[in-house]
Amino acid sequence: MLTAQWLYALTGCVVMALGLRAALLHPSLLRRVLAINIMGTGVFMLLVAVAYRGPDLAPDPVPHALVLTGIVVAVSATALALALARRLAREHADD
Amino acid sequence: MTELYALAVVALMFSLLLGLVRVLRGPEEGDRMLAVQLIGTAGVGVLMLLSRVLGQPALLDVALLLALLAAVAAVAFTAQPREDGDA
Amino acid sequence: MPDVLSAVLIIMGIAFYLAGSVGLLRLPDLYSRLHALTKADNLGLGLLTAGLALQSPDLFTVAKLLLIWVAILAASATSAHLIARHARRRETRPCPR
Amino acid sequence: MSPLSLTLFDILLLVSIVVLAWTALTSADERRSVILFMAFGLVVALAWGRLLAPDVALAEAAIGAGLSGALLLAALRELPSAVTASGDGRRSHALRHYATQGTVSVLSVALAGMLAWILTAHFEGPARDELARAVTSHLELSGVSNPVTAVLLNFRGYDTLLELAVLLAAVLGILTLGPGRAAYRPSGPIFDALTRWLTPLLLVTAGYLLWVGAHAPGGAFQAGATLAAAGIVLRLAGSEWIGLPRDGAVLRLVMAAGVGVFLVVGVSLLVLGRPFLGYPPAWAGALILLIESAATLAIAATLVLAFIGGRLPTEADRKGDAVTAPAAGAGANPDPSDDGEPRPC
Repeated sequence: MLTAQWLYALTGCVVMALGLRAALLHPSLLRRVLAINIMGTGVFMLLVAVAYRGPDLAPDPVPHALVLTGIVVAVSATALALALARRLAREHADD
Repeated sequence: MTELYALAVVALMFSLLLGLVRVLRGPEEGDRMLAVQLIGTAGVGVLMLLSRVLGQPALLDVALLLALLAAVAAVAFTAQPREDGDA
Repeated sequence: MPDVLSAVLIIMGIAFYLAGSVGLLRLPDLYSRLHALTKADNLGLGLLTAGLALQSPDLFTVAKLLLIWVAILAASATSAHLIARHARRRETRPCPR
Repeated sequence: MSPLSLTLFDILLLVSIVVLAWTALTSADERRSVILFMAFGLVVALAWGRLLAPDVALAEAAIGAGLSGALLLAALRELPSAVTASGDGRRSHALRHYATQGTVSVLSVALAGMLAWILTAHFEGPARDELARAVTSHLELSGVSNPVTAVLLNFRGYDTLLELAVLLAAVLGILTLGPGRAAYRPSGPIFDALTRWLTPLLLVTAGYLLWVGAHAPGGAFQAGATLAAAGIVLRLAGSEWIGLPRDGAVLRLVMAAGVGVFLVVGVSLLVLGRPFLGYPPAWAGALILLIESAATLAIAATLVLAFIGGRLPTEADRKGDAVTAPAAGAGANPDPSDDGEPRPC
């Protein structure tokens, strides 16, 4: 077992839990979007840590491909969520 | 030489961590942004050294991208949207 | 010989980085921090770049390293200007002394 | 490389990641949270580099350092009143509030613990690398020599096609929600000067990443994100159209180009009697480059429109504006810093 792999995977778990907790508890929409992003980063870190196979071996490319597209999809989802929040704010302002 | 690079990476990471203290302490928003700038510059240095330590030339491209986009955070932070009166 | 030279350059670069970070922590107000940081930092990265460039396998890598340094110089000058202007608009006064 | 100093580096890096995540989520001020989140993105990019994932690090550098922060800061400006998920009736009993908080915290910790336990079992068991070995042994047939690009565009082409469709769906959702944000005020001569050489450099870098993706870290997603970053730099400098096609039909065509070209290639192969997206090895490299070029443009357009947060102003909107807008340049770059007495430190 590699120390680095373990350290990063464990941190991924911690960051995911922090993000999940905040996403469920925070009332503010913007903070929730931010929390979901942080949670996603935790999951990405877990995947990249699983892909790591030490300094001398090439890492597993499949999780890397997953995370790579995941990052781009996450930022578009974030933008969609923020656009929805903005629309919500506009609707509230009209009342 | 590799040993020196490794020590340098640790020292740079430490420098980044010092910058982090300023991000957390503020007190002004400008102070925090300034510290984010430091984290970016230190991060570029870390990537340049890691590229050598780990034998990954591609990390130099990552450093280049971070360097090119280093100003974006500060600009986004200070940019003002046009108001209705603006052309 | 190039090994010794680049080792010296890298160590000096790291020293400047650390000086910049300490300055960021110790100096009294935003404006003096700006000053300390941008100078120490850019010099630090510059020396680091020079040290690594001496060890580079090919010219393309050297060019990339130089480009990184120039980009950071420009970015940090711009950011420092914008942050200072922002702080002035928000009416943060420099510390006397 | 001594493992000790590398472990020390790992610990410093991971401490800063956890501290930044925690403070970004708990700080009292939302704007401060966003600044902390930007720092978080920077540090996470270093972690990807450290774990030998330069492909991921490139995407994170373009998106974490450029897009997300700028996007969240722009959104923050429009959501000042802390828009909440469930309206105003939130101030319920303190007791119930603490009970909810306690339960959610305990469940989150339990989930993290369970994951860590599963991972420990996974790491202690024999190495499971069938997939990685399958990729390595078939790499020659994929048409590219970067394994990540091979997985994305060849071995798991279906997934990437669907991911591009998800991007398209997200941007269509954003476009239906109304007009985008107003453009920015010109930010002054210094950033203009920077923009003038930064934008072409970013374009060249995007092209380089697209090209190099065949045999080294890079590819459509990284190139698209870099291209989008160039658009955001232009937008922040005060440009409104940032080089997007003004013709709505052309813009829609660019947005759909990634999915479109992917589908056309796939269906053409079906017609030629091969499996869907089963490239003939001799043609694989060229077909992948074709799909990636289209995908780069589509991803860049999607991300830029996502940053703008809605459709671009139409001619009708502009006519409406023209009535209220005074002479051009009247409000350009005012500098209110000259008046007003600064506050002491």
